[in-house]
Amino acid sequence: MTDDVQEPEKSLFEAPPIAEQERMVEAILFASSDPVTVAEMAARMPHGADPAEALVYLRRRYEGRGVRVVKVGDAWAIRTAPDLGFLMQKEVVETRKLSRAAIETLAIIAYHQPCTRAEIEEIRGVAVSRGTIDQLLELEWIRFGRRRMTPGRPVTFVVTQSFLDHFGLESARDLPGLKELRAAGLLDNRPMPGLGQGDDEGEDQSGQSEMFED
Amino acid sequence: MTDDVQEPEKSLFEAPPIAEQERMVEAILFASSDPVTVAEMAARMPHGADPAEALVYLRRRYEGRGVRVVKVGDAWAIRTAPDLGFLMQKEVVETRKLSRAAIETLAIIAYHQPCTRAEIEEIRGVAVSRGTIDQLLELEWIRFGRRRMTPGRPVTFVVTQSFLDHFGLESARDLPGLKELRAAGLLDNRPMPGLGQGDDEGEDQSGQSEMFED
Amino acid sequence: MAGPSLFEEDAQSVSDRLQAEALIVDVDGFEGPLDLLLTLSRTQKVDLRRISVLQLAEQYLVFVEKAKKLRIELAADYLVMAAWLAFLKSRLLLPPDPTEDGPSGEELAAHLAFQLERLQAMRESAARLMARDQKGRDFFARGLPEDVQRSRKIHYSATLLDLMQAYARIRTHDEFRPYAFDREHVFTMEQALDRMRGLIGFAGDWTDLVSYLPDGWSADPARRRSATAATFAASLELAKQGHIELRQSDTFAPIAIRRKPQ
Repeated sequence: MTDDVQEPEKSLFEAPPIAEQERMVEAILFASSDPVTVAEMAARMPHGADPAEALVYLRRRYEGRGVRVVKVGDAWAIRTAPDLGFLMQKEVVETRKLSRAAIETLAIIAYHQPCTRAEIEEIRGVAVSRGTIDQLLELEWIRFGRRRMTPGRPVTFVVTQSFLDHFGLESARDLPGLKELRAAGLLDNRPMPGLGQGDDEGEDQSGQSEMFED
Repeated sequence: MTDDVQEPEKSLFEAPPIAEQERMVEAILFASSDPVTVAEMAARMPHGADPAEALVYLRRRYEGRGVRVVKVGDAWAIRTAPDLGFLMQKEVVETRKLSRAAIETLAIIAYHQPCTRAEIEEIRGVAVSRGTIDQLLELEWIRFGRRRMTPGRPVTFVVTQSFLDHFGLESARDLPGLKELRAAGLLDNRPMPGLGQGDDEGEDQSGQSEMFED
Repeated sequence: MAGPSLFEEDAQSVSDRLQAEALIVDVDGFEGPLDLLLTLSRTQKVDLRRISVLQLAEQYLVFVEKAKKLRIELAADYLVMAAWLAFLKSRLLLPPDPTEDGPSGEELAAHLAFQLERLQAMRESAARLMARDQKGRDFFARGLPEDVQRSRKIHYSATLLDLMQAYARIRTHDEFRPYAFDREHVFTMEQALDRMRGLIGFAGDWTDLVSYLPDGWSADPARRRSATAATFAASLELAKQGHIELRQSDTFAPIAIRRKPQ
């Protein structure tokens, strides 16, 4: 309601030309160090603007340039071209401090999400220390997902937009080798024969398809 | 200096093509947290590179775009185009209830318009603050009416079309009268804070006892 | 599954045995029994899919035996794994017992092979992930982000009901205006007392009370009532204090007062 008062009436019906919208998206993405969703852009742009369309043009415009327009989950960001990394003053890379356990746990969550702690332990064959999970949560590379609808309703972990941003992934579906792993059945939750873990199975599969297949 | 180690030998003698240098300058300006001088760029870029020349091209490339290459002192930075500054503002709309003083003042103006400030004060029994009137003027719910032809020629206030629109009235005459308010239960004899309850009779008696008690 | 390599441990090369010893010394370096099994499986130098689980079980049990001899304390989960592998080994070696329920040795072995393959796959995936271009190392975000200024716009809400209630409140307020506010038309007893104290000195004779009413209070009925009541009350007060006498010849007859003789 209040927007109507502020916005000139015509903008409700006449969006700015697409070239102008492209400039706006460009300005918004340049101004932010974090990825910005299309919805957020739309909220800041005049009524009737179509940032998704403008993004198509903008992305093409920056192909081969020193910076690129990249998709991060359902958001967009501008990042420097990876071949120019040598020009930059490097940040202290957090991954140095990551233990082998943390890196493996991260990979297991990324490839199996949503993933419970018990499943991580099952895959690694060893208990997951609290500190490992905490470290990944702190880096904001993982977050809590929905609880599993199995006895005890365990929490699950999923990877975040920051994770995708950090590793330059458009989505979790683009994880390296994901398709091959799935084809080889290595992402199946296969219970130990003779153990009554059958209930988990259906749940797991639905969980995976939910994450990866839409 | 450290670049020598990182860069392949040939770059010592052969500078990269100017288009490549332009990409480098673009990436450097994008990723730096402070404006960068030409000397700093040259130090980071391969030997023989000419960031000043690359800047000329880059600057031209960004002409009319959503961001611009600007000079800050003797250094360079990428900044939002000035006409798009509005995109960097996010409006947070907060809904608040109108204060009691404001709503009462507004009600008096609506029922008694045109109405002077002195009249409002007489009806409310308390002074009307300047802020209250200003707020109602700003909301465009009241405006100045004709001056009253009495000594001092006080200004009057009347309600506006916005007021009528907001409250869904065709005219101020559509406001329900006292009888209707009473019928709607809005004029119930609710106790006033600090006053004895009850009807007029009780009121009189308290007045009388006051007369006789000392 | 029962491979010919069952009793080949003695046939291992010296370097293999040294390697096995090193494994034991490094037991703290393993991330659990599955990790150890994965490492041991490498000595078979075959694809994990073709691994001999029986041989692997043997290698693991030998490892645990050696650790015991060297008095190296193994964590409980290594011993649990050893017990399970011993069980698996017996299942793989003995002909299946038709009376016994549960999974066959082959099924269990296949599952262990799956676990190893899966762990290996995750390790490789982790390595590929970490080998990707990373933000802050290979590519960079905007170094000088412009903050989005949050401007607060306050939207005041008021409904017609609010408006009507407010007006009703003011009007109700009027009706309940305390009586005491109407000082203009009220003659108080204090005022009457003050007035009569001044006049009483002259009232040697009986005088009608009405003649003590102040000027300007007789015409308006309301004012007259107030002044009369106040003056009457004041005269009662003065009589009580012994300054005056009162008399009334009959009900509703005029009341007369005079100064009390000393």
